[in-house]
Amino acid sequence: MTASTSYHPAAGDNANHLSATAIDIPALLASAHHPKAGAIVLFSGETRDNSHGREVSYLEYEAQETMANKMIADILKQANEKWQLNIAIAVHRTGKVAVSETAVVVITASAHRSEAYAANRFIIDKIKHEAPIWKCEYFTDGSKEWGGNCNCRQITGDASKHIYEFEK
Amino acid sequence: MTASTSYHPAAGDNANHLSATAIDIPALLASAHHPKAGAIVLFSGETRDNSHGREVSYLEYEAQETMANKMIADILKQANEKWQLNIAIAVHRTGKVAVSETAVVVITASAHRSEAYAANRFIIDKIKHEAPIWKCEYFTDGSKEWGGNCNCRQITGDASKHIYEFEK
Amino acid sequence: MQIQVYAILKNYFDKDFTVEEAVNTIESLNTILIQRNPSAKDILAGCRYAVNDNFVDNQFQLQPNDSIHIIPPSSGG
Amino acid sequence: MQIQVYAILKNYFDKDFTVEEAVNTIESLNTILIQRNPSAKDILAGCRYAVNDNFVDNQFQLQPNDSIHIIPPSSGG
Repeated sequence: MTASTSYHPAAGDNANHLSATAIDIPALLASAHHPKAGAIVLFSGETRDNSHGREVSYLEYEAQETMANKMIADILKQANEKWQLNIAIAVHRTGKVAVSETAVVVITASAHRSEAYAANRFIIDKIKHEAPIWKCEYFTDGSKEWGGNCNCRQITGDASKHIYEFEK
Repeated sequence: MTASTSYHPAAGDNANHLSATAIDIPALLASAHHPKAGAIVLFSGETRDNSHGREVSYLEYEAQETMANKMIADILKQANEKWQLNIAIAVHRTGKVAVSETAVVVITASAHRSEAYAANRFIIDKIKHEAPIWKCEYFTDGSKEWGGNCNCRQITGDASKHIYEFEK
Repeated sequence: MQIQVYAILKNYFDKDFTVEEAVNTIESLNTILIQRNPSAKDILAGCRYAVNDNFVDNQFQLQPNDSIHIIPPSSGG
Repeated sequence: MQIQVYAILKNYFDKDFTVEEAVNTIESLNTILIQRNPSAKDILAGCRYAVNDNFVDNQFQLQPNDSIHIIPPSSGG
């Protein structure tokens, strides 16, 4: 997984940004060092033990995989063009993700830290709003719920227009 | 190092925030999971192979250790009070740090991602401006230079007043 | 015409199913789906349609062999 | 009085050294240090003094056994 999940501007993006098994964060991080990069920022989105006041047992993620993969690759490309990153990596889980396990990881590396932070935030916000990936929450009381949808359309009136946190 | 570098609000801070040997990032990250935390952000500041157009061989960090340790602990405490973090970890290297090695790591965990990003940025900016830690750059041409000083005093007129990047 | 739905839409339709009626546009397909399950109307209004892995608008002209995916709002991360 | 300096100040003074002259304040200590090495004047102007691990101002009253650290601007990270 290590080499194939990074975005290397010169090589284009043939990476697989979805993983049906646990994401190996130390391996990804080890692959993110770069002699021109003074700053690496890693974001790990993890399952919380609670949601809307209810006790969560685990999450399960579903994706339209070909579209999600292509869209994440495109988001990394946009980030790279905007901030000239040395490294941009993103992997999202599918399937069952237990409490405290990683559902999504984003790693960015750049010469200075402002760019690495900004690009990281841009990538995760875009993935969360745009990529066709869905979370189903399984609660300890046995119930389940498809949840936490992006509802920007109610504000923007257009399903392809989002209000990104990084713009706030 | 793992347990002793985190800031646990309940326990106070008896951690050692300086390390004379390589920082074990996977171990720190493994210690940063928390069932109430949906977001973990990690920043790793690493030695670049160049500085001001010159080729860097390695860096060497010196610290006034008792003060630096106390100040980093205090910065983590401030961040925790401001953002109610689940985890706040910071470790800065002393001694020789090779290209692509980590000089400083900051890890923050919180329920939602905005707080983890903001707190992480706050902590690293504060450490860089305030903690009595100094970098000496060793260049491949054999020369060396104490460098990259915080020069906020030239703007603020007060050595204890800084212009932090997170405020910009 | 082969339809595939995801996430919350699976509470309203089979994951994969076929529409045999002649439909020319996404709009007419949407009408048929609401006829099949009127309770899905509000949910469908928040979804986007993709044909051959590209998002399309309501006036998109469908071919009989198109593979159509109905994409609810994202809830990844 | 025991003085310890760091980083770039080591280009101007020994890392550890003693000031035998009677000095009451940081300000008078600073004057003595500039006399010892006039080329350190500008550098010292950008530094802060710490006594027993706390930053102090120029008027701080020194005791003969105080341990004094001279702290250049940070360049960590």
